[in-house]
Amino acid sequence: MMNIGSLLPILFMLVIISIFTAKGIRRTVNNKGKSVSSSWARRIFGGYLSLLLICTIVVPFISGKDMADLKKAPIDAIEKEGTTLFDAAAAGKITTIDRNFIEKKWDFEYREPKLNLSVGTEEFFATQIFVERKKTNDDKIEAVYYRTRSSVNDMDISVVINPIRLTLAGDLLTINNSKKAKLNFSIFNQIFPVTQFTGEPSLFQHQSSFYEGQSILYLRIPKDLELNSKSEVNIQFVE
Amino acid sequence: MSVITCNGLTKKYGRNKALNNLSFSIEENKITGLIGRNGSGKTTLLKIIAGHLKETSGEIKVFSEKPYNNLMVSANIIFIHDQMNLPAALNLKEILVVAANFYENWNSELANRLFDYFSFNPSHYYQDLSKGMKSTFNSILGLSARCPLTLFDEPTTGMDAGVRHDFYRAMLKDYISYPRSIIISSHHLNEVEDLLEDILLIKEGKEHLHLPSEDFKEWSIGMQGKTAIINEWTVDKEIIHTRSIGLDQSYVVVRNQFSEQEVQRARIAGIELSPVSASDLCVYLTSKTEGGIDDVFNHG
Amino acid sequence: MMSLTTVSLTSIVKKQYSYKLKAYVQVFWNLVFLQLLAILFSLNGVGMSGSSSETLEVEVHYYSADLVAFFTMLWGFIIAIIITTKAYRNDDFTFVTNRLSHNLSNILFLLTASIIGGLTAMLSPNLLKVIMYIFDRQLMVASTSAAGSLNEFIIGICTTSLYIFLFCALGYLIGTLVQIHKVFVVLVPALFFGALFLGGVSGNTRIVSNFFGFIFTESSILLFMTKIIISCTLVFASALVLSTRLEVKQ
Amino acid sequence: MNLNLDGTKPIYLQISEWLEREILNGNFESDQKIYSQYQLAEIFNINPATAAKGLNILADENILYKKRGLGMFVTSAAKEMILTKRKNETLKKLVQEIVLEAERLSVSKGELIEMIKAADLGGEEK
Repeated sequence: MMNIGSLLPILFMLVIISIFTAKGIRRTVNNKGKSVSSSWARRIFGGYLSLLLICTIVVPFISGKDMADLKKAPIDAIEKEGTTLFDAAAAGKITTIDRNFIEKKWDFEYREPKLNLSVGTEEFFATQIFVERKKTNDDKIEAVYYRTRSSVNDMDISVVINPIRLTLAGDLLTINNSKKAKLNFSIFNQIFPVTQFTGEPSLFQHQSSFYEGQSILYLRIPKDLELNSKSEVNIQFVE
Repeated sequence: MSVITCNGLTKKYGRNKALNNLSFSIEENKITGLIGRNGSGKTTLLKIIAGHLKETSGEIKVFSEKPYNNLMVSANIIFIHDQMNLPAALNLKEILVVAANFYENWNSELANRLFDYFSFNPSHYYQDLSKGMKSTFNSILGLSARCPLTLFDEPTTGMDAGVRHDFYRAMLKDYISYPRSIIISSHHLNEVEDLLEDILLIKEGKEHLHLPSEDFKEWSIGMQGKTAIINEWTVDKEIIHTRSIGLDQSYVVVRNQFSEQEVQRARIAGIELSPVSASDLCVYLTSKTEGGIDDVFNHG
Repeated sequence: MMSLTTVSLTSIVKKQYSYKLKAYVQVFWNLVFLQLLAILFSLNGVGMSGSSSETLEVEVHYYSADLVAFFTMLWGFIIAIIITTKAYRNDDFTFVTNRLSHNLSNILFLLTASIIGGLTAMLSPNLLKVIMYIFDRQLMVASTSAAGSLNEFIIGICTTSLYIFLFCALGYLIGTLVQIHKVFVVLVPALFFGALFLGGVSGNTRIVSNFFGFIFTESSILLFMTKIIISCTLVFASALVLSTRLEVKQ
Repeated sequence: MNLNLDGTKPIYLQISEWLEREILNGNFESDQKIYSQYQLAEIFNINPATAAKGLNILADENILYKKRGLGMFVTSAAKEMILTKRKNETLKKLVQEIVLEAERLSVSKGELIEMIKAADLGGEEK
């Protein structure tokens, strides 16, 4: 039930405004002095109405193109994707994951016996690392970065998010979080006489639902490569 | 067939009785003058006839129906008065168009010709007009509507003499070409006297005299002469008005019940007999005291 | 007897109605004034929610034309009061009318005004979007549901117009009460705010919230429509009954 | 001729006298239609009923006669009737006025008669 308390201040403000506008209206309309002439009033209203109609026609074009690429991404769908990705990686069946979840792939030539691993910002490192030891020592390290969709208010915004950054220098492989992407946009809610019936967030409720996709780094390293991690991060080995 | 009949009509505002048991009936297609002092109830009566006010008691029938809140009566009456409310947002031309839409017998050709004759500017607004121009515009509405019952309450306030004359002339000519019942309430009885067929005189909310205007002229007679002789002649007569003139002369107005011979004898006796105009008679009849304002001064 | 013009109620109501559409058109000028004012107020949005993580910082600004809807209802309330004032009422009685046709044509006029108000209120978000787009080219997203779908638009016009019509009814009743006796000018606001604050103080805003809750939180359209239509007819009917005794005073 | 409207003589009498004068100076032949009440009202700017009253007086003295729906017509003997009426009514009243005035100015009857003759001579000399 909408909390009436929050309605009080609004109502009070409206009353103040109504007194002000009532005076304004009464003065222009009701004083027997020179009031707005009907032909002038008709012109103004006509202009306003045509302005509204023009905007109604224009709006689909201006908001249309940004709108188009924000396809629907319901939270339960992308949640399921995240868990299937995680489980597949954990069970070593990464290949079963749909290829377009692959954000980025790296291939490094690495002949040294030991590899150090470090992570840029330990606490906030959001990507889960999986390591798979290859059957042979082919001196090659393959790194594949998978990520499932993210959404804001059920709209797919994955295209905005940047991939993580991998750099190999000497015997140190550093993994940095992706560059923080900034996204701000505006949402237009329908006016409350409509939202009251369509069940959307109506009057005064403006929480937005934000869901970040699951991101995984899948390393495939040569059989005998010794891996030690310089920073506190959870690495999961795959059998 | 009478267009208005009313008997025992009373209207109270709080304790004061605007109309006090008023009874009269007006035939259709006549021009009647409604004459009375300020506050004698003229406007109240007209508002009740037009259905704007409800009578406190008594009975009134307009087109043989109760006028209050009656659509048919409203459709056949136009009530012209000086505080007329006309829409503020419409210019004069638009008001004529709106009025034409409301009144069945509206004669737009007459309206337009009057409109041009009195040189109104169609795009002006009603409140911007002067008092006289407003009255003139109201009268155009009143005449062009050609309602079976047209009520004019002080139609000529603010009009200059020329316009007043034109208005009366226009009213007469339109009345001749399109007969209807017209009631004019006015203070300038002398101007409108000749146009009236009947005169209804109202005093303190009650009808005082209701006669054809010609009879009004012969209803009383003025006698001027030596006070002694005058008193002698008017000993048993009802004196309507007396005024002393000079040292020993006085002017008296009494009911005109003299026969031809009596008039001759009075003349010989040195009394000057003169007719009393309707407007003077009305003033005398409705004044508080016989002497009128003079009594205020010579009370000593 | 002179040929008297016999008139039917409907013809007079029609004539009064078309007269009012012409004479009261300034009312629509005020609608424009109020709605633009409301759009101005809702330019800075009705809400903002943001969240950020390592990879993404999201800032969502919420815009809605609710304020326009509110102001239009207010407008309906005010014009309903204004047309009951003496200046307007006597304009009617200058021409041909009686109390019934006077009130019916007023109600018809208020209905038209409400529909026009509803239409413009439903269109106003687009003006808001265009203004937003012109000022800062943020990524613009319509409301979560596919905005501008036709039936939502139609529903919107109906419900908004009905809302406005309800406020017109309330304004009309109050206006008529004020015409009957000047004391209501003080009495009605006192009653309304008394109930509001009394309720506010004692915590059980039963009276006011019930009434508004009864309408504002109703989620089924059919129930909503029946509720509004019934309350409008009741309020207008009482105004009509009250005004039959009302004389035409200068 | 415009009516003297200051109320000394009722308008309808003035109207009927005016009509009589019109008939006398031959503007209306016998059996010719005379002004209607509305025409008179328009000419003299008075109420048609008053004009009608003037017409009816002449009808009562059957100087005029009414044809249903057509209006008032001059009777054949209209002219003579007006003359006789004028002679013994209006002239007699004028004479009385003169006698009264003479008495008031204490002029003897003989002197009065002389004056009348002189007036008459004056008329002829020119």
